[in-house]
Amino acid sequence: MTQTDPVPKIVTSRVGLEESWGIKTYLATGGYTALRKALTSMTPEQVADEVSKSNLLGRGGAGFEVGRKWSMLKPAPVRYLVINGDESEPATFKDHMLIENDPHQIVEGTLISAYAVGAARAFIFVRGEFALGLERLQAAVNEAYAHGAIGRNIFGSGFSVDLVVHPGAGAYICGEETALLESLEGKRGFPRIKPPYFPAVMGLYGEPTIVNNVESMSNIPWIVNNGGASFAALGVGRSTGTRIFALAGHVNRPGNYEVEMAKLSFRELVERPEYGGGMRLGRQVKAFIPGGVSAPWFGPDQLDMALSQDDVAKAGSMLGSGSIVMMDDHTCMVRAAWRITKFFWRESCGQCTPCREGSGWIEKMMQRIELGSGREADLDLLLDACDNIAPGLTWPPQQTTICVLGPSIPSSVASAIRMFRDEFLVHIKEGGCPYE
Amino acid sequence: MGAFSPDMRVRAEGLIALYPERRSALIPLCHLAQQEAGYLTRPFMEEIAELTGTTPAEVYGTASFYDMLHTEPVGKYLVGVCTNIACLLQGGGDLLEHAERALGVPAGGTTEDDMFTLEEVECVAHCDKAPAVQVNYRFFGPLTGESFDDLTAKLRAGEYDGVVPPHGTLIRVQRENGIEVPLDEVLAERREMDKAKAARKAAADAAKAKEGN
Amino acid sequence: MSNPETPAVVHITVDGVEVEAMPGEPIIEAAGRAGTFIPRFCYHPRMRAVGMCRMCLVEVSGPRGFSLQPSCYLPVTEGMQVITKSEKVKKAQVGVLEFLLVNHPLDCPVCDKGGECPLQDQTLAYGPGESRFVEEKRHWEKPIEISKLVLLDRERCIQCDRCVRFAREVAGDPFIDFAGRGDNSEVSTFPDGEFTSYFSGNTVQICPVGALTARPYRFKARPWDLEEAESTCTACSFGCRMAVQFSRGEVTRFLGIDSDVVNNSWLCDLGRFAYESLDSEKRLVEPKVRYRSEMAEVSWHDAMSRVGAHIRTFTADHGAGSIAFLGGAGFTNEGIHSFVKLAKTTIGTSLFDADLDGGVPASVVFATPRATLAEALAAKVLVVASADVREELPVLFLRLNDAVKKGLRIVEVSEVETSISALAAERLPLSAARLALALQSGGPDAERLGAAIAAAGEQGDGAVFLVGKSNIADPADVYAALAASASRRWPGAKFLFGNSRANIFGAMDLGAVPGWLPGRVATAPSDDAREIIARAADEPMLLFLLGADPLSEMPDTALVKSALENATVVLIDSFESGAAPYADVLLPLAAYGETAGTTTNFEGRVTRLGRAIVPKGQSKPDYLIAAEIGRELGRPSGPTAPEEIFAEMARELPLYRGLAYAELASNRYPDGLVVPLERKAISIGARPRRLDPIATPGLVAPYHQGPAKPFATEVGAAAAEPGAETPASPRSQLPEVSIDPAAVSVAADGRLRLLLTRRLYRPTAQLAAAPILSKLTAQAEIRVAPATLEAIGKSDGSEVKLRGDHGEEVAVVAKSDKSLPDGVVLGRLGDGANLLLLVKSGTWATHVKVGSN
Amino acid sequence: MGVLDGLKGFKVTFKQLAEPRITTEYPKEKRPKPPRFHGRHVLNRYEDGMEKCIGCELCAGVCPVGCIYVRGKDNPIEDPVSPGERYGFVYEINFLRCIHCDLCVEACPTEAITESKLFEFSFTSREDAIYTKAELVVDDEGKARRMPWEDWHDGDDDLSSGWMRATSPSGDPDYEGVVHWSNELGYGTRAPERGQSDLPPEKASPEFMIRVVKADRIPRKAGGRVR
Repeated sequence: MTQTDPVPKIVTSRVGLEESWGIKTYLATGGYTALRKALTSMTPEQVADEVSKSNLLGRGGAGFEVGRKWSMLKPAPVRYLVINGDESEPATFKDHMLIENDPHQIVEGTLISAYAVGAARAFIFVRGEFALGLERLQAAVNEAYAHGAIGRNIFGSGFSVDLVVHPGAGAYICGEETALLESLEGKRGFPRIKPPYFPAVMGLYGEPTIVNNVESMSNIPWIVNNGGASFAALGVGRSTGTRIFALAGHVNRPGNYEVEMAKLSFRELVERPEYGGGMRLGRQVKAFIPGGVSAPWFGPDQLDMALSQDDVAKAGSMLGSGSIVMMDDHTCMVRAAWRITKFFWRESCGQCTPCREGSGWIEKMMQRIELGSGREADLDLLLDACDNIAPGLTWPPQQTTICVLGPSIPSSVASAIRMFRDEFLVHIKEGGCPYE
Repeated sequence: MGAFSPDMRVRAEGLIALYPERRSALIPLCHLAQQEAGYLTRPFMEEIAELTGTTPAEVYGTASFYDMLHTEPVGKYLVGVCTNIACLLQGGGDLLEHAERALGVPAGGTTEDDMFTLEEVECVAHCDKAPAVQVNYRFFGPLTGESFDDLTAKLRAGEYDGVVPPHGTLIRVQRENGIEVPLDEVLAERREMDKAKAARKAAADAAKAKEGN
Repeated sequence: MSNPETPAVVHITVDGVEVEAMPGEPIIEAAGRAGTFIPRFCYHPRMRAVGMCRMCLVEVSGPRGFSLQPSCYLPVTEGMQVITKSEKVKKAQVGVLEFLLVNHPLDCPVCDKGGECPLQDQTLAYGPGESRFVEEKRHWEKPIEISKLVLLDRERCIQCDRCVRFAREVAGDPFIDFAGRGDNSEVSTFPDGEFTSYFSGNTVQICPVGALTARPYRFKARPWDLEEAESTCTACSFGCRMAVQFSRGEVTRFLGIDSDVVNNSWLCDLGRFAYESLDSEKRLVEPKVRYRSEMAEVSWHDAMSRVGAHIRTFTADHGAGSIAFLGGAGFTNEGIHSFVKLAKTTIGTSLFDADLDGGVPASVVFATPRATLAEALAAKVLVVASADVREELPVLFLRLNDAVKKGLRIVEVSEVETSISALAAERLPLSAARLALALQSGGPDAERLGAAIAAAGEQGDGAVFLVGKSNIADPADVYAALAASASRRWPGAKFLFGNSRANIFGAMDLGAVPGWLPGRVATAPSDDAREIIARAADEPMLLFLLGADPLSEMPDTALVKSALENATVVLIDSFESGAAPYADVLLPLAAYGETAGTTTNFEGRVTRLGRAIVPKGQSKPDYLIAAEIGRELGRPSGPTAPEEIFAEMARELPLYRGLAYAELASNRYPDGLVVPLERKAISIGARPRRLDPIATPGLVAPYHQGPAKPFATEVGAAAAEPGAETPASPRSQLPEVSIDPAAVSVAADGRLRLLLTRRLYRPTAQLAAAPILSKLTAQAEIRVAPATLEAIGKSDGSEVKLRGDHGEEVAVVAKSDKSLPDGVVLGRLGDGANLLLLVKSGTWATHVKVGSN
Repeated sequence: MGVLDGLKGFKVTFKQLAEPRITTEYPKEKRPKPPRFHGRHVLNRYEDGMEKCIGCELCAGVCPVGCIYVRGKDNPIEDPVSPGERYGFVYEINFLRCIHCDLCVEACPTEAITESKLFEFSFTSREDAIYTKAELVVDDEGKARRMPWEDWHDGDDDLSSGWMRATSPSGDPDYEGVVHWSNELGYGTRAPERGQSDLPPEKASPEFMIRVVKADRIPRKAGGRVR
């Protein structure tokens, strides 16, 4: 299967242009035409229809259809739209790029979505560490305001909405949509307990709220301009359109690449010269993470799998946030898994027991093994502790925790033990890391 | 009495006005306070509590949840070395070790001249330039031991003053317009929209029913 | 509520057994009622479920098959299937417990919770048995003081959020919160701050581990050697149900009982830690008699002869009318009954006043329809015209806070902001006198209140008033007029009264107030406490002070002092109060926990007091002292045991007809009954009633772990006794009280009207005897508008001088308060300055001048 | 019936004449006591003099006859009596009731209470029979204090009945399964008992100097094992 030629650049078309974040460039490249079109010639349902037709899958990690999410919005006088720009999943850097390089596209997508869902106010929650992104996004909002795209009676359509850029303060868990809402309410970022399962029923300030990802929003203007059908024409099956994959790790050209969904395989993405350009130093792939560190790992035998949400899910992992981390054969798998566990331990919010205590315990065990004080029994102990957080260690996971950060903890540890048990045993027997 | 300077107080009140509920402004206000004092001092937390209608204990509890908010003094530059997976694979761990030796403080420590606070940070979404370093939330990478030393030397010399601002994450983030559309006005409009929507739906249903017949 | 669409009951299956559940209740409750205990830590029936500890995970059927769900959070739905005992559930429970113990120190032997610890018990019942954790545990500094009363050991904390939730939701004092993140989370106050809440002790009771411990109880005893007696708190007239726990002759702690109709398991700190004073050195334990100018310890026999001699002398020389009884509001009903009988029949004096404060008088209390607490909380609108509820009836504040969240609408009438102001939908900034005048004569203020009540019903049906003395400087007539005119204006409204002294309503019922005989029977009016004191200053009198201290409780200190100096005083008290130096005879009274009997709370609920230990030293229960005096006077001996006296009361007084002493503590009426027994009580349903709502199996006392007692509905009581008559007077007997316009006059020449209030930790002899609690004693202060302070050139918090109309001067700390209206100075009583000195007996309004020196 | 038949009945008697005499002239002569004999209690201290008792009342709770009365108290920070927050403020044992069942020793989480081998003590007043903390706590040498009415013999206080605690000091997996307990004033650190560790005693608690007090090395006179 090959990509449509030429591959349309839907969200990254302006990346690399001079002052791509300014309104001048944006207007020159067709900016705010979609908003004008939506507000002046379409009803909100028509906009929502187009988005449904496009079958745009949420680009945040869970991959839930944007159109379906909108349709679940409970009718209520006050509705909010919140855009999730709290990108913190390790090795994911696509939203960072979009916020810094094309903030207007996000603003436009947000405004169109606000129109479609009838939001009383829209918030863009930006990860606090993206200081430059915050600057540019706020500047874009100010410019859009001056342009008449935000505020009262936008483009004379009678539709008004305000958009607030909200800075986060550094907590991975705030990427979870209900934790993000709590954080936006000025509280500790504790994910809310389910049910209600969706903020569309009860979200910000207890009102129905739609939470969408920044990249999803960036797709909206194109969909409105070109129609949902032409978006759906790209890609395969449920995986429609293009998508940014963030390639990192041991490749020659790490970076963000917008490719058509499901048309390329992992191998092609890694090896094609316009993308990854092959593994660093010509080494072999030992393992790779297909969709952010929460996802279970894949081995070299799965390199030929297509970049399709459903295919990856069928194989027991996920495309998640679209970040792919390649690890070559000189990588210590125990160390890699330990570092990922350490990340989850540091970022666990501490609300519910299994994640709070389990992450710390697993991290301590992993550290001990990596540093040479492991015991053979620790491997079963690790797996059992993991099992107590995500019963069955299946994917998609079951969980004993409130949110999905819990079952993300075991995925790397369980993958590493499953795939590289002998490497763990070497650490234990030799009393240290063989790669040092 | 207030900890905020008068013009900052104005900015703070402007921030509060952006949200339907006062408490939402708590985190942005903490950023503002750090801009003034470098970290969240107790008078600032007390004033934020007063501004957001919470208690100081709640402000402290909330602020301590977040990595970027410091309730203890930090250096002029917060140097965060990423050691998460993408940077680890490219030698982030070695870079951190180098940084610890070069600055003479362990991760989490502040140099004696209060210039740098070294942190081991989680992924800063700069993975294509791994190993990455953030200084007051501006990103640098890929760095080696030498380029790291070069960076700190230049920071000391003040060569990056324009690029790397002090602690205020929001220092150049300023909303030029307040909220122009009051929420109740928006709501009235949304109700109209919903009414029209319902009418359209009823018409469509009627048409469908007619077709069916 | 009564939506016909909502089914009255839903059916779920728990482990294959069909169970009926109430719609909307969590699985854990439904399963619990059916006898399946699901372990839990963070769940507390009186607070919002958060599902944080994950201990209560069970398998629940859903659209995609069974999955593990928190049973404390998930509400039941029709046809829901729940499995609580599968392998999967067991593994989850073992896993959660193992995780909880990862960072929990195993210092159970040192820990105060050891032996009654839900974590210990549930680990034994559901836990892994063995730890696989070999790493270093998390370390924190061992206990830190988060308030004078509560210590926090963060190492033991399992982050269940109970204390934080309590502080935020129940008490409304969010001075503690989680800080940090992940497994470094800690419960924390603001750095250097304090958890200054009147209710901090409750967090200790609900902590499922030993993270929060109470300073006064710390290491005093272990739960397995505690015995307990059910009792009622007598710190105020709210009458919280509580358990008195004691060990080897020492009362070691009080715990709140989860009583639906009274206190929902909460207690205020003053009530909870009052036991500290029982074992104090400052207790009066020996009878003393004045010989020349010295007090000397004597035997009871000698003391009694002296008392008898005094009574006989005064009767002979000045007539029985020279003998007066003041106080008794802190006594048991049996004690009051015995003393009233002693005074009114044996001695033959009608001078008896239990209400030194001059609160709402009995004539009004008896002539208005009284609401129960449940009625007040379920009312359409509650009008609060009383002193600050949190200071006077603290746990009522918690109940109101809860009720407001469930839809109660409060209209507050108060000229200054109180704790209720934050809860109230509307506040009318009026003084009691102004409102009373407005209600009598009509006017815009009355109309405003009328509009607020109109929502309830034209006749005020569905409205409840809480009327209490909001200004100590006011005469009682103001409040009598206020309640009476409100009752006339809204005949359908019901009333509660904020007289806060412990058993003041029992005292009223038993005729310990002027103009009334036992059983709410009216008689000829006689002098009240104020008039008795005024008389005592001029003529020879014999004063019996029944656990009362007129010096700290009555205004016009100068007059009180001269009265005490002039009169012959017999003081009956447990502690050496301010009146002790004036006493000629001092009789030691058994303290709380040392006496059995009954007490009556502000809604008229008669409950049992538990006797835990023997009276300290030579002290004796109130009813025995009355009996001894009676015997000294040659009266034939009557009943001397509380159950006998109560039986006599039930026999003689229609008000108590149908009550049996034993039944009041039975499973059927564990929280007593409201007298008279004609009122339809509210059926709450079959909620299990437990001492500790966590209801962990394996707690020490069988009381804890026994089968849940089904909650008694009080409807049965009324049916059982159809013959009970209503002794209360009809509304036509409401007194006509006129208010002098001086009560609302504005003073000229810069004088400000003085408004005096009390606080929870008011300085009393008992508080002074409590070593830790006494550190919290309130300091006297005044609050004035900022302009007033500026005018005299003083800063916030500096000392100013108050000058009364009669030349009295008091130096006191002044604070500036923006919320205060003009022309008012708010005085808050406390240690350090005697503001009562400024009030003159019989004046309608007290004015003072604020000066710098 | 033969002549000697009459003597048959004396067979046992004659046999007994040849056997050594086992009756001793108590109290002039005393037999050694078994190593785990339960006698009068002592309250132990750590080597630095701190009391081991933390006032947890577990001994009182487990006592089947209710002869122990303990009250805990907050440890004064400036002059702590025992390590930690809590210490035994009151400790009394009523030896008129005690049945020397040793359950208190088993219950004690800190090895504070153990039993010496003294059983020959008699009192003439109830006051003497109720031992207070001052009488129970060991002296600076780690030896039991001797009351005038007690008849002590050599070895009576050498070996107290000890309860052995096995845990792995937190943090180090190397110690898992290794017996590790605190030093005891006067006794040093005792080696693990059989079955408590798979390792030889010197390896089992490698960090501490061990004064191995093995029961069979103690002279018979002082209560060592007979065989």
